[in-house]
Amino acid sequence: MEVKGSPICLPSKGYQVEAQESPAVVGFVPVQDLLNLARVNALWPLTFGIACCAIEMMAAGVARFDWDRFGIIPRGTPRQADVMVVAGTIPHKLVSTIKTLYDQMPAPKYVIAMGNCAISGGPFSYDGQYAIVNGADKIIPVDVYIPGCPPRPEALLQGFIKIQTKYTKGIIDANRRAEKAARRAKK
Amino acid sequence: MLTAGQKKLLVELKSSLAEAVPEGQISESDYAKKGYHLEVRLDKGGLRRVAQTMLDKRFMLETVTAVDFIDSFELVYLYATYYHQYCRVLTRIRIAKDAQPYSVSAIYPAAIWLEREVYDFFGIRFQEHPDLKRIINPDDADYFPLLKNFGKTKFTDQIDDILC
Amino acid sequence: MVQAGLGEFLFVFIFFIVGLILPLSMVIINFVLGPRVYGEKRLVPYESGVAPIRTAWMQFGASYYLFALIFLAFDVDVLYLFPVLLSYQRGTGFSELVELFIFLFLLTLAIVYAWRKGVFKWK
Amino acid sequence: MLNIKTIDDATINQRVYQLNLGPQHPSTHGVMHLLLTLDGEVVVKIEPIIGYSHRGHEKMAENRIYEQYLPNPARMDYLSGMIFNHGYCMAVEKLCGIEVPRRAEYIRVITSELNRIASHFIGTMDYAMGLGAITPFLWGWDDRENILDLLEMISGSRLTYSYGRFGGVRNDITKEFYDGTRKFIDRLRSRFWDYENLINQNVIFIKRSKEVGVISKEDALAFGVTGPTLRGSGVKYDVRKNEPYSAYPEFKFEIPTRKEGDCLARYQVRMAELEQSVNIIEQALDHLPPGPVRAKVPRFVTPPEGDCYVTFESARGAAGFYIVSDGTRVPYRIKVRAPSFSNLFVLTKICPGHFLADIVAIFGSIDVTVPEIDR
Repeated sequence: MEVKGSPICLPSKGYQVEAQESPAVVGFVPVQDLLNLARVNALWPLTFGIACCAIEMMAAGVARFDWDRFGIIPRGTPRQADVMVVAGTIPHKLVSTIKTLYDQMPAPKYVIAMGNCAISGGPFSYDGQYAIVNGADKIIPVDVYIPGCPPRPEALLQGFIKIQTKYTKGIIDANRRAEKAARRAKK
Repeated sequence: MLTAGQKKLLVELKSSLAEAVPEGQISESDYAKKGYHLEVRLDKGGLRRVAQTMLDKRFMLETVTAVDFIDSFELVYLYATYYHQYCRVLTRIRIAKDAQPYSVSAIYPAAIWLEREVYDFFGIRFQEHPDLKRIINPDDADYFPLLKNFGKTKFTDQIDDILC
Repeated sequence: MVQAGLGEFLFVFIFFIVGLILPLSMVIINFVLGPRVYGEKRLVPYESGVAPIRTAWMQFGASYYLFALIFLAFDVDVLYLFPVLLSYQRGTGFSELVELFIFLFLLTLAIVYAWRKGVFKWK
Repeated sequence: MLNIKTIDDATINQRVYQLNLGPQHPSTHGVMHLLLTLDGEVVVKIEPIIGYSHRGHEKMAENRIYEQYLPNPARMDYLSGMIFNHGYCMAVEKLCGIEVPRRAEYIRVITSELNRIASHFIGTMDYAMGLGAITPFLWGWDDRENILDLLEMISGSRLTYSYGRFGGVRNDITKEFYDGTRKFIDRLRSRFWDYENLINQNVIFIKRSKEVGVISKEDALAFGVTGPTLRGSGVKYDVRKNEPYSAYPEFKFEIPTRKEGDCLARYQVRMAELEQSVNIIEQALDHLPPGPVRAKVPRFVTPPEGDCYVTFESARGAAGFYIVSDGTRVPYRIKVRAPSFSNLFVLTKICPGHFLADIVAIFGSIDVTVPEIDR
């Protein structure tokens, strides 16, 4: 009985999109920090729930966990969204849709890989799996990973907060570390 | 422990099925162990005749599925009813790997998509099917996933030692 | 003299200038400060994640046109309410309100006429 | 409603265009792709395209032993995860002939009915949100959170449960769960009056749901429609009553049905089913028998050769597991009968002739979960 090869999900090239800051802002760190501060306090996610994690995403938007407190308003079209929350498993049929939606989102845009399926294929990734892509970072660059199957709504909110700190305090800390390293190197 | 209504219905069913599919073996099976009351085993054909009698008796086509027994396929049609007592009939037919059975979509419209799924996962082509194409897997997929020689199953690898 | 004559229309001029500056400034600031991204499917029209099947430039039913006309009737309504706003300070206020409602009533008659003619029934 | 028959082919290919109500759309609950052929605002043809959430559940079943497949059923229909989980355990128990103690059956009924209430809240309130009513969505989810807390107390997860085991359930229910469910039932009974005023008499809601998407009995039979969608068309078929399983014969409850078969009827059936589920839970809590929670079962079950089909009533219809076993510890084939799959394709029969806005209402009223369709 000849064995047909099962297409193990070879990771397609990490999908790098060249997004640059506008030339007028590149040099001025304070302006960039101000812009980042403004951007991350109004993260509008794209309502793009694929599977079970979508229910927990909806639960995060409802009265009990209420992500409106962080200025998070779900938007239907990618044209008005800042964050793409990949909530669920990514089958091969959905890959082109995810790429199209990611491209149609205006910069600056962030991606949250919500749940084990979006991080690494989760409970459905095993040797011989023909249907899914093992993780969202094989398709689009991902900012924050939230483990869990499905992760609790609080974990999703912590993911949003992680994006906020990454692009504000995170950058400031990085700059401070870089200066300290430069000073130590000079000595 | 069949109710009186079920016994009457089963007798009626057996007679109309025997007349519709003389060459099929119709046997009653124990609902408590198997989950269906009547089992119709066909070997040459007669799917559409069974489907027609079932529709006349107001049964619904619950599901169509196939099982890959390495050298042949087994098509399983499940009919259930909710008008009389509850009764479920399972129709089994053994077909060769490259056989092309007739589609019952003319009788049950639900079969259009149920048979498309069987084609999508097993590659069994149904004759007289309105538009037989893939339904779940990507359209450009060239593999039929649920075949036993596809991917990793216990027929392609030593599955037992992997699991325990 | 000429300048005095223009006095009343100064606010219209300011209104026009502000109306021009605000949108333009938004566009320019956005262009200057906003980052740029170049995905390959960026300019594909959005149709819930898949490529649209045909271009949007095609024939469509005449009923859409009738709906547009109905909207026009209401829009003109609001347009005429602006001058009413100006003449509001002089009178005691009650008689103007009645005039306003008469004006509105007359215009809604146009809507009722269109409704009777069956514009809203999609044919 | 435009009569489709009058459009002849000449005008069709002139004015007709195709629109994707595609994978990413707020009204398609999940990644469902409806390819609509429209003439102006009226739908001429609708073709649901599925497969955007396919994970290969049935292929996974063929290289795992029965115990390792326990987490999968709850991830197929994650809104009635507990019901699917117990359904899979029932299928293997019937195959191996395992006897389940009565207390475990009662606990299974209680948790399944709680899960059914939570799923119906999503089904009805998402339908209402599809018609633009946001407040009931928030109210429904508020009640749902109480249920999730209760189920999390005993099973540990909120959505994808693995609480059932072959021969019973994993652990007994705690006193806290018992009192919590009692409190929840009283609170929910007082809330039905709120939903009645909030949306059931709302003129817009009724105007957009009445005579929209009527499913006749013959269509339902031909397409194999089951569950609340079928009961909205006047057929009294509920697997808990017609093919009693588990501990359901010991409870008294009715099957609410409506005759009209339109979107409003399906909504009312789901709302009426909430009350029936609450009655069942109350009766189950009153007569909860003592005793063990799990039968003595070998660590790895090895069912005899043969096949069996078990059906159970999920929140969307008559789901079922068809298991073929070849006597080893690994199932030979598991076929899942997804009620959403059959309920979905009745759209192709009833949608032509409606407006585009009604498609959202009809699709919401049929209440499908996409991973259950794609498996």
